[in-house]
Amino acid sequence: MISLVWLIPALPLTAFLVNGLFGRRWLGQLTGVIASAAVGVSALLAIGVFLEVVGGRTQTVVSLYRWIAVGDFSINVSALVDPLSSTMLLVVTVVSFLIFVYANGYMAHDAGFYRFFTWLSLFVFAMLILVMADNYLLMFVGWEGVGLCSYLLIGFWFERPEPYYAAKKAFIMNRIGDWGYTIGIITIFLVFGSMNFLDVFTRLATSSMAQGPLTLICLALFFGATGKSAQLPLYSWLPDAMEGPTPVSALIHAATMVTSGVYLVARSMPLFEAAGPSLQVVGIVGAITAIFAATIALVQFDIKRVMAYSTVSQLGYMFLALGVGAPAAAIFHLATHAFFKALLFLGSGSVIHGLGGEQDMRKMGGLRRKMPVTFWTMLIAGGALAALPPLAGFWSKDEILGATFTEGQLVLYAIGIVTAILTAFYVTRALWMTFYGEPRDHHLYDHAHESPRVMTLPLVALAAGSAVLGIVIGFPPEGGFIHRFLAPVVEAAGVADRAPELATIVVLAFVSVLAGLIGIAVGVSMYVRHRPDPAALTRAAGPVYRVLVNKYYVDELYDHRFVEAARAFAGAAWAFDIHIIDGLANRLGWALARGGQGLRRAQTGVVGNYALTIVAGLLLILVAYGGYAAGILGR
Amino acid sequence: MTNVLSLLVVIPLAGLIPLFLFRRDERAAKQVAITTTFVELVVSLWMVKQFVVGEPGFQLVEKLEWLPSLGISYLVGVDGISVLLVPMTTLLTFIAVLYSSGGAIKTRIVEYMTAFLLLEVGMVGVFIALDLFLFYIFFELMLVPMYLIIGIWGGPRRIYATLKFVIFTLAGSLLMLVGIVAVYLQSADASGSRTLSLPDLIELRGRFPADFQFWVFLAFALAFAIKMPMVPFHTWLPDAHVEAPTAGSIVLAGVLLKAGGYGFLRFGLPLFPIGVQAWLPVLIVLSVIAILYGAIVSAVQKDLKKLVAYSSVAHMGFVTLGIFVLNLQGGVGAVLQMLNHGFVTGALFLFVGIQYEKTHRRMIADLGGLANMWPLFTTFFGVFVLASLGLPGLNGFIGEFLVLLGAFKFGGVPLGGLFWGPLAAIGVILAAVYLLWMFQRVMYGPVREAYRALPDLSRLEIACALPLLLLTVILGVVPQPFIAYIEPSLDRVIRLATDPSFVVVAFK
Amino acid sequence: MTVPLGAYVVVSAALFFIGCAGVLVRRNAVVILMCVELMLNAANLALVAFSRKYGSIDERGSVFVIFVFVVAAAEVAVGLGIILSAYRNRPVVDVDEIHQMRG
Amino acid sequence: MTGADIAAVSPEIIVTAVALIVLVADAVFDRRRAALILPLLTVAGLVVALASVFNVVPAAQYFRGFVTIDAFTSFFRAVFILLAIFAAAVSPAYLASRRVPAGEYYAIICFSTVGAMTIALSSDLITLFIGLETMTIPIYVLAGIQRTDRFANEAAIKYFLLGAFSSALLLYGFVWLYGITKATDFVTIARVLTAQGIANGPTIVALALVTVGLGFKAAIVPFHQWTPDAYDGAPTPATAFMSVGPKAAAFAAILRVLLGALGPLGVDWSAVLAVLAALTMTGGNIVALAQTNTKRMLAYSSIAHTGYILAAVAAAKAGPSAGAAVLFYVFAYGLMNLGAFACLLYFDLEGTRGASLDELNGFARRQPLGALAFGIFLVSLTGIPPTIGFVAKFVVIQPVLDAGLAWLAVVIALNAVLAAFYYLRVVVRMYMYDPEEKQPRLVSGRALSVSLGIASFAVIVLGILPNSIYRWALEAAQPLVR
Repeated sequence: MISLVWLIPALPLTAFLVNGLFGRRWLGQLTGVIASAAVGVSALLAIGVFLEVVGGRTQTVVSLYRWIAVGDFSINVSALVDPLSSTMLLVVTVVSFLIFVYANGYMAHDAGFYRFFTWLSLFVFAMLILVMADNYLLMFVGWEGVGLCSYLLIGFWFERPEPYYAAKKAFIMNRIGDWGYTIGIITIFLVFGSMNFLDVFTRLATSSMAQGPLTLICLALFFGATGKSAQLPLYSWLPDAMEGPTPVSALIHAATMVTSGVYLVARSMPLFEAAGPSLQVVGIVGAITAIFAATIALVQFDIKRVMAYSTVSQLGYMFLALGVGAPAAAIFHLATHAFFKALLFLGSGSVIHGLGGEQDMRKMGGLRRKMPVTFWTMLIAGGALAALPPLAGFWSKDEILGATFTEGQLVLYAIGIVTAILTAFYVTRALWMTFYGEPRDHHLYDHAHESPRVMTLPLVALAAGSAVLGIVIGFPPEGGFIHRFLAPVVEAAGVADRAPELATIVVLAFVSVLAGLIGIAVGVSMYVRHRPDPAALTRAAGPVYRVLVNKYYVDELYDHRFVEAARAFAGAAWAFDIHIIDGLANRLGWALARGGQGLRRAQTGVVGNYALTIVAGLLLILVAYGGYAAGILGR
Repeated sequence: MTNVLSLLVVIPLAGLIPLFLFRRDERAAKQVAITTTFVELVVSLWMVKQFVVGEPGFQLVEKLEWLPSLGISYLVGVDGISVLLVPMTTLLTFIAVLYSSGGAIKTRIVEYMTAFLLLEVGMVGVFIALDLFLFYIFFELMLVPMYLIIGIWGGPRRIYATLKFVIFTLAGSLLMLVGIVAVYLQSADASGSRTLSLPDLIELRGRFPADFQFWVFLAFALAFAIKMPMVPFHTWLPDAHVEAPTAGSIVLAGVLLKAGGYGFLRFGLPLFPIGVQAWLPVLIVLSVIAILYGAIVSAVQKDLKKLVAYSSVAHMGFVTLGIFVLNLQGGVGAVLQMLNHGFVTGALFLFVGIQYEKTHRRMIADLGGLANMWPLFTTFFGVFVLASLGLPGLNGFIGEFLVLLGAFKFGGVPLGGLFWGPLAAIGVILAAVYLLWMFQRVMYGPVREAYRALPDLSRLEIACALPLLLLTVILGVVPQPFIAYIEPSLDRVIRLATDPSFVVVAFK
Repeated sequence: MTVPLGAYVVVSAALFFIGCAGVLVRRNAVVILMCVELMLNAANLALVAFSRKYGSIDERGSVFVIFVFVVAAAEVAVGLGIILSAYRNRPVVDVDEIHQMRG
Repeated sequence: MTGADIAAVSPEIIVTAVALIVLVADAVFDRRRAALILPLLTVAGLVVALASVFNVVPAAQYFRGFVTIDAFTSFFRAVFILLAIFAAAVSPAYLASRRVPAGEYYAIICFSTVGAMTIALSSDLITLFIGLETMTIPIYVLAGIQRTDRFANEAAIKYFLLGAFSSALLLYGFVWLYGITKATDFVTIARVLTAQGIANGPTIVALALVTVGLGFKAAIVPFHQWTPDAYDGAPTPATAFMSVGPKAAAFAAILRVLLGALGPLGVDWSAVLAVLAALTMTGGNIVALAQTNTKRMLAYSSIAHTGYILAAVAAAKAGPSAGAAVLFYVFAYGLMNLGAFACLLYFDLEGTRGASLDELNGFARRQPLGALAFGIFLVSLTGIPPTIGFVAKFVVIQPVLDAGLAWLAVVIALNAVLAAFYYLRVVVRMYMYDPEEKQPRLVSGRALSVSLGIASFAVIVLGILPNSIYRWALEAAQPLVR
């Protein structure tokens, strides 16, 4: 089965080619079926691979061909199948499949139906390359590929300006991150003489490395990760990315692509472990991002933006986990998050679909009666996000906080807890404003309807995942299946498997549950009992509220200050090009022409003057010859 | 058959005869030109087939006594560096001619095709000449036809542009001529017999003292730097491109610029190792400046063609950077970058031209919403744009990445590779900025009423673009076969450049 | 008594300079032509003097003189012809007036 | 005077005979027939003369040392005759339309050619002086041959007065040389000067006078000022001839006298000549930039080319390659410059001088092959391969560098760029502009077109295969090196 691992990306690729070449003319709605089927089969294969890895083949390299080889630099196109990558394969393919199915319904009436599935298939292909690659350069191919697809899909409705501006923003911010990635991997090659994961890690283990280069490598790689995974300072593209169709938001900007940064760092764990301080940086950035995004999520009214900021915040958790040296926990949370956040997006999508495209929660309310399935599934997902036991989110988030605590990072732990409270609050708020209370916009409400089966079924499936996944692979805490399974990664990371005694675990778990409950309680009291009344509160916290609503004015800073400055600079450069560089050339020509005009005057046309010139010349030559003869001018 | 290279020179010339005979009949002229260039293309591929991969030395060499009284001979041959550039040239010329036959050129077809055939002789010759005198002749032979192509069939400011193009190029090449003569004199041995044949000169280069190399390399470098063009000699390029007819731009960007980089690799590095060392820092800094500067200036261009032209400046910066870091990765990257730039930028100019033929607008501000009407056009154009901004999986990435790798490795410049490498890498980001910005302003947004009726790509246009598209993908996914051609010869060049005492007797 | 060579040379030089100065200062085409003749004759004088000095070994000087006469004659003939035909078209002898072509 | 002597100068005799025959024929036939027959006679006769150049008499001195026959001589003889043929071939249409007395015209060309040939074979100051005058005096007449044309008159007067003046200077220089060395034949002069070693006052005066005299004939800055006016005013075919024949002859003289006779003083004059060369080419080009009349522009460009040739002379210490460069360049220059001037004949109607740049607009549409030829000549003058002009530049730069005058080589290169600007501007007018509304009709003559075709073809072919010419030039330069 592992030998067939290349089939997994091959199928979406085929779907991409088929749909791309024949979709517009001939296939029509069939494109969706083709794409979904392809991904479905890949999912089955992935399961097979996964089971085989579980069965004990913990490290296999499947090579296709030699890609680039120049001198001492050589890169193959080959896959590394180990617990980490097989887990990712599984998550990516399964979630993708469900979302593909969902999209068949969601996009049914869109003119660009074939285009959507073409690009979505391409995305899955790229994402799979990213997680399968056995070296940093091939991974970079997937890395950029997913970036491209996200660009294309965010800008899917390119007649309107917002989508394609968001798309460009996303791609360029990713590119800025990729600058770090490039520097990182090239430095890796300079230090280790290879870009292959296994080679690098073995050399790292066998020989002692200087701290400087390693730190540079790790920070550069992490910079790349912040771009892809929307961490500070490169997060601001993700909320705007919500301009894309909702399935895209669910798949790319919640479940898969945005987690690739986490995957990168987890993959490079040995390096980070060896490079000391850089890991600390990862943890701090993660924690700060988590709380930063959560605070913004508190006050958003666009349901998708709430989810977007929540995603940024949850990704922060994952990096926090990595930062405290618990990659297993990070991947665990990655998996669970993939399910429940995808579900939240799809649910909101279903709501939006039901309301004919309305995204503003202030216009919703009381929808639970109109769309029960959506409501119940989203409720489960919300619970998981708020980390209520026994839902999936609880187990994974609890592990992260636990690891943070046992690592002795008390500050980060505190941040984590606060974030947990905020999270619980904004999810409660969102769900309440959407499904409870009185309908605020009756016209919308009357036309609201539950989504078709093809959309609700995936919701149910995901809901099941969100509900049980945690306990299945995460129990007992700190010792669940996921731990034992990811052990190779963790060990490679050289982190001793520290199993704290039961008491601590229980206490920590209790604390995080409490945090969740507090958040929910506050939310309920505010939005059900109006005690304190949200409106009053916003008035009370005037400036703070404004800062939050305006997302700390970061977009203003980036999109205006930076961009304006850059544009001005470029304009100046061009002026320099025209007036100085080119100007000099033209002026030289002009000067010569003028010189010619000047010399023309010497040509007076009068014989006498000509004769005079001749005699003058004669005298000069006499002097010159004399000078040479006398040796004055040298000979 | 060993004189396939001469065949490559002769075919276009032979094509001139029927062209002259049918000078009254334009359709016939078009067919003649297309056939000739196609035959040339096939023969060039056949030449590649005869080439033995892995042999670093020159192959398919032909030598004829030419000017015995001057000790100059007709000496042609190809090695791994040139063997790929020749088919690139023939392909782009074929595409250019094919596209021009589609109605892009309205007047004086016969003269036009004549110019293109002559141009092809020059371009192919430059890549196969192994005697400096011969090389110079071909180098200049490219000049006059392009001068006419821009000047006769160009845009409104064509006269200014074409004169600027010629004057700039001549300024460089005539100084190179002085350099060539200097080499010629320096090559004299005890018996006073002199030569300009590259293989011999490489054996004799021990006779070139340091200061000699310093100045003569400068003379060569100026010529090539203007041709590339490197900042600050680049200002002829935007004007030339903006005014040139589409096919002219394709060939100008695709092939003529390569003559500069190729000249550095073929003559500059092997002949003047000491001179190279002396000028290295300057050239590397200029290359990095070109990468960033070209990108920055592209970002604010209002004219589509100017934007692509300035982007060429940036891309050529990668080429020179790769050449002068003097290591294998950089060099191979540079050669690949030349190929890629040939295909991709050639294609970009092709599509700008197609677009212009349809809308008669080239100002980015006047365009927009084209994607809705032209799905095919959008796809093709999009792929080339992505290749141009170095998306992994497409060809642009391979070259640029290898160049960056080489740059990081290279220590022989102030501040070291770990300073200049990352700096150059910023150029990749900037490329994304200006290209995507251009792409979305041109293709996206609401459909303009004025353009609603315009048709998508025609069969001819697809036929022109498809080979380039395929090459763009193939070179990105399986570059290794191409690298296999380049690497051995390049390795030798690098060793010649880095070790002045290194002499290849088996170079013939 | 014999005049020393130096004297001849000085005289010839004087003649030459007078002629030269004349060419420079005079405006009348015919006069300029005469001044040129003066210079030629200065040369002749010098030639004769030299050849008389070297006479015993070399007679070429005097041969040269003859040829110079011929040449001078030819020049005068042609020159006057040219000046005359010009005068027919446009009756000026002052050469400074003749500058339609300049620059 | 023996039979051998006569045989030695047979080409000169033949050319003289041609001239006389033409004059007689002119008197015999009526105007219409003459217009057809005279050019044929001239060309045929000159071809015979050309053939006679190659029946070699042993290289030696004749006429008691007044005459030398060697490779140098025959090279220049051939060049002069070729140029005369070319000049004669392109003229008929023009002569007819301008009612120029054809007989005199052809005769003058032949006489002047005889003079030039005499310079080539001179081995004595006397022969050289006679040759110079025999060449120049007919040209004075040629310049003014259109007696009714004011410009022609002016050209003739200026050329004549200044020419006579410079001849006087030259002659005086010769006299001094004679006075110093007791001899007039180059060999002896050289021997004496070598013995004398470093130059003293009189030598310097003589040297300076000779330089100026010859420099005038070759139109070296600052002795060039007669050139534009004379070339401009003279009837165009005359201009075409006098821009190449006399210049070539002047350089023959310069080589004979400066290299042959004054060679021993090499150090002294070569440095000065180098400077003069730089001045000449730069001055010529820069002023040419500012010209709007093509004829006058070409006049200045011919000054610039004088500079290139002079550079090779200044590089004499580089050995035979220098002499060879001069000879080769003179040949190439003659071909392309005469051709370029001849192309102006298409435009040369009554009352016009040459052609303004505007008149050239769209020439390529009206006269494709004529424009092509003109284009080729201009490209060659610029020095772009594959033309003989490029090879000429190559062979000139070579000795210049060899003589250690790197700066001069660079100046040459930069000047070529400068020149490209105004040469190509003409091409721009011909190919890239549309014809003016009211274009004067073009003069067209079959003889003109054919000879231009041949010449331009030669420019290309000899540009690709210059070997034979260069080897010949190399042999011809051998006698100069001692």
